Amino acid sequence: MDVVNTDNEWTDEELEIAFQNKVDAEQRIEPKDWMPDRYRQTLIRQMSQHAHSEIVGMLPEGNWLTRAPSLKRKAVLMAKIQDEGGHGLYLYSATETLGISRDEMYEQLHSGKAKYSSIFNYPTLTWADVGAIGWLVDGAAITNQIALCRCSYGPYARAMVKICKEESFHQRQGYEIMMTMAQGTAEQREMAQDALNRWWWPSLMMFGPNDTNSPQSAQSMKWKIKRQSNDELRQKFVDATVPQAKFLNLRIPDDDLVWNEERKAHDFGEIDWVEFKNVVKGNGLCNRERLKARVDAHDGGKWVRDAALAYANKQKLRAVDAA
Amino acid sequence: MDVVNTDNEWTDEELEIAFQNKVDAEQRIEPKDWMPDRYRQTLIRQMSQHAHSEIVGMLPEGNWLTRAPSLKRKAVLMAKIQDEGGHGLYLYSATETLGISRDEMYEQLHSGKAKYSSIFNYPTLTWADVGAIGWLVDGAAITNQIALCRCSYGPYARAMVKICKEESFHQRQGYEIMMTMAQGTAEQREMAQDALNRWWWPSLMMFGPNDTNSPQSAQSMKWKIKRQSNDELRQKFVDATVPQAKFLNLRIPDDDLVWNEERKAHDFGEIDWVEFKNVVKGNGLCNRERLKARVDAHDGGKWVRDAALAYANKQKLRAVDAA
Amino acid sequence: MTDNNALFEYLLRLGDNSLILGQRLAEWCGHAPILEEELALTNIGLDLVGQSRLLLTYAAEVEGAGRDEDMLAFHRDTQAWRNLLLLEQPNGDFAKTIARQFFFDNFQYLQFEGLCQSKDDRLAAIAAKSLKEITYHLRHSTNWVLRLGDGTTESHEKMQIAIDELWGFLPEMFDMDEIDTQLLAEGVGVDLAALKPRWDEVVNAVLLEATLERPEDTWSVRGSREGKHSEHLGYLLAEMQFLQRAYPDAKW
Amino acid sequence: MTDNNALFEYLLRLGDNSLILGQRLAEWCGHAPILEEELALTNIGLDLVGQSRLLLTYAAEVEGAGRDEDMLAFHRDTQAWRNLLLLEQPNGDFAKTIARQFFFDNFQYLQFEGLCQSKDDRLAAIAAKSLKEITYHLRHSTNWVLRLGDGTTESHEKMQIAIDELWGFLPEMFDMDEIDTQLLAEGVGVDLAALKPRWDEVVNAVLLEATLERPEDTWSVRGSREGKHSEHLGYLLAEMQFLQRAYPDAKW
Repeated sequence: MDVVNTDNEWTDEELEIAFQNKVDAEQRIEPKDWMPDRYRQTLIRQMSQHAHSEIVGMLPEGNWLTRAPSLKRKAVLMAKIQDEGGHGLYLYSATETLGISRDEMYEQLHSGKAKYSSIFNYPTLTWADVGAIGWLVDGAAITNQIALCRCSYGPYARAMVKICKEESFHQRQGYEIMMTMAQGTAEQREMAQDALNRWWWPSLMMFGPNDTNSPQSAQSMKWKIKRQSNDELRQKFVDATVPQAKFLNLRIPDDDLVWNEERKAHDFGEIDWVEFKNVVKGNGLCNRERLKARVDAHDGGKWVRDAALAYANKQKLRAVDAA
Repeated sequence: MDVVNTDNEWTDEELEIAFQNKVDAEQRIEPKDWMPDRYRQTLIRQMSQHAHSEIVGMLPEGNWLTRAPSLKRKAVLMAKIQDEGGHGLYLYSATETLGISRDEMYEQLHSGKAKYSSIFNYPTLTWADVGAIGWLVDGAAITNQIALCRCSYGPYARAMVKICKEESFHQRQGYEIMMTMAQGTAEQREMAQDALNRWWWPSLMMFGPNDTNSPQSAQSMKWKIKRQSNDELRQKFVDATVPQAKFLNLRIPDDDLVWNEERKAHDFGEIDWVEFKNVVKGNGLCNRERLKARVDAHDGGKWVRDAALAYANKQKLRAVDAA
Repeated sequence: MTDNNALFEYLLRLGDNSLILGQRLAEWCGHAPILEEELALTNIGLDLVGQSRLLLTYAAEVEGAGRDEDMLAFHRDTQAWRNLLLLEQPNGDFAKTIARQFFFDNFQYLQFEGLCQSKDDRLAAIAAKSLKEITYHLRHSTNWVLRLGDGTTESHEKMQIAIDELWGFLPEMFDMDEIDTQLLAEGVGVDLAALKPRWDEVVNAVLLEATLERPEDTWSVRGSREGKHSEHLGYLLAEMQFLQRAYPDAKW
Repeated sequence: MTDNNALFEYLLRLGDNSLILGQRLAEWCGHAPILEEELALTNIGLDLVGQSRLLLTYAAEVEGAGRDEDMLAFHRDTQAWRNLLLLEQPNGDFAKTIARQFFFDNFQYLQFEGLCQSKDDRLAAIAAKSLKEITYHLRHSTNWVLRLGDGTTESHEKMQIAIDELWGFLPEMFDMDEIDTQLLAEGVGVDLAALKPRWDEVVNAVLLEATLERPEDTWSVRGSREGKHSEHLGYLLAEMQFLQRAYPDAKW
């Protein structure tokens, strides 16, 4: 570099070049490192959305917790939902390293400024939906998250490693519910097929817009926040899931789905992005309910948090007095 | 009378004698007639308790309204509960003729000053309980109420005539539920017997203490508020109900129950008055819940009543303005 | 789809609407804000359950599969139900119950008025009988919208919130799918889309008089005719169907 | 009653306690006041469901009638349940949930501590495993009683109301009936009445530190061991058992 910085302070431009060099060298960015503001904001948006999705994602499954059809299933589902809460907690903490508080993130969620995965705006109508969520929704999430394990931001990457392990456990459990039902009574089989019908396309939508319509992706790829494109990940998910559906003897609701020997991959139909946008916009069956559940829990719990704080303060004073 | 009342005003003593003469002559006392204060207070207590019982009595049956086992049963039960509300309304109005407002009566109920029939402090645990309440509780109520049709206070007597007709309809419906269950599956039969076991003794308690322990009864009999003693009415109920139970092939839970050929009546066991008092005192499974349901409905509905009042006042003003 | 299938489906929609709303009203039992209102809500609920019995009995006969009103009411799981999403929404406070009722009463009145002219005599007779009841329901809910909307500040706010919360469930009422279109063509059914202007007129007038704001059309949800319901219906059914499900061999 | 019947009944009481409270805690899912508390309540609920599985499985084996944990959990109607009345009471607000938990944790701790010495090895092993969990539950609920009782004025009031509302459900915990007496004599069961002084001691100390008042013993209800429950249990079961009841032939 030919700019002599007499104060030994780097210009933003220099810092950004150094930052990108580090990223390119596959070195991790850590909280105390300098990072471009847009990198920070992109991560905050993505990570908090991820955290919110874990928390909101407890609701559709929680809808069946009190109605789980066996004690074992109830225990397993409870453990799974607890894991999701743990992931949320972990991701909120990771996001806090970027300089935003959990309260601020909640506020963004509750005001509608921050999003959560739109898939949770669909209702769970039968027990098979719990299986389908585990199998497909967690399956799609893992596909995304495996890529994120190599994300350039250290805390996020580490969170993903930890979370991926548990998620793949969840996915197997979900698949096992589907298998039990697919091999069960006619009614159960019908529920399983119906759940697949309803959750298949929303799962594909989880990977985001097609690459041609994803303007932000290039920058995220350059920063190595994203390591694979939306369409690449979606393809991966489809290729992994089709044989699983076949094994269950269930039909994926896509007439255009076919193995492409040349590409060594499945071709599949066009995603209905109008439907996707419609749900994101607020016209999913559960948009209002999911948000209301979160807001009610938070607002309704204020007196509890106030009490905990007041008690902690009293305890501190007592410790001081005693000293 | 040898007291000359120059102001043409009667003394209380004179009034009371005239009142008792009228009662003795089987003439009805009407709201505008003079009556002894204790007569008024006794009636207010008894009639408001009766009204409260109709309203609180909606709760144990209402507990099964959303779970009624057929659409027909649901409709019939709904109609019955509506009738009970109507009885309550009618009885509150009749009591208001004695110079107490419905709000005052509610306040007495909610503060615990006024009672309702203690039988409603027992829970309805199965659908058979709905049958048992119709058969036994309404049956006991009718036995009481038939006697009250000849009560000296006109508005109360007339209310009883009207109510008795509907109640006997309810009783037949309840009996019919019991019959269906007694002739049903083993589980239904068990539910029917169990309901009889639980409701039999509380129904007998509905007639109040034994005559030997009922000090207020004599005065009520003299005023012809009461026309038959507690024990007479109870005997009547037992004699009417025993053959009904036999017809259902159900066993009344009383080892001492036996036909007494001499008395041409059934002998039956001692009532457990300790249990009775225990429940009245507040140790029934549902005492707190019944009262809470009423208080919550009333307090929670204040804004609705306020709105109705405010709107009515606005409408009045508008009518004035328009004139 | 044969004519019988279409008619069965059509009757199911009508019957399910009445039953699910009747069930929701039954939940108010013992908890209404005024004794007079306790009687009114029960009365309306009773009418609705009565309607559902006529409609589901007819539906079962049309289906001809040996089911009856109770089989249809107590042995169908969530996705087989055809009631409007609006009607399965929880009671909420009294304002929400009234808002739901007001929106539906207005719709059902127009719908059943049309059905009185149905070429299906039995359906026309059921509609004519029900229309008298609905006329009363409509008067009742309209009066309460006025009282609450133009009552106190508190009641006005609650009523406005209730209306806003339910607004997006309403467009579904006027949807016409294949079955609606078919039965309309046959002179059996009603043109639901065509009811909208009249519905708007009455609702707008009442909201205006009640000093309430008609919400913007910012969101809408649909799906009940394909069995896509909100998560509330499952709980309602678990409760409503418990006895029949638990003791399938019993007669009650 | 043979020994097996008594032991079956005894295990049912223990298992039903854990299951019904676990089910109530499951209702909090997604609605807890703090995320950390969401995890804690789910964790405790999970422990309780786990306990119930061990106990009901054992109960079913002792009964020897071909039932299993799920038959016991999903195919018994209200009156066949043996859980304490306290545990089926609705969650109410967070204070009520904590109060219910605190009273029961203290009881269950002492009960299971005793059961660790049971002559029935399997029951003793289950108790020993569970006791570790209960130790955590107890610490958790005790901490919250302190925080809420000695927190803000609002939390103090809510906590006191919760305690008052539940107080009359507590005496039932320490009742000894024939089965309890028999199993105590056999060295299998625990003297529940004898736990009362220690329970009182701990509860009194915590209430005092939390600046809460111990209510007067003005009322008490009982009956769960004879299947006499409050009306809440029926609704809980209708929800919990729906799938098994609706599809009795299915495996899940």
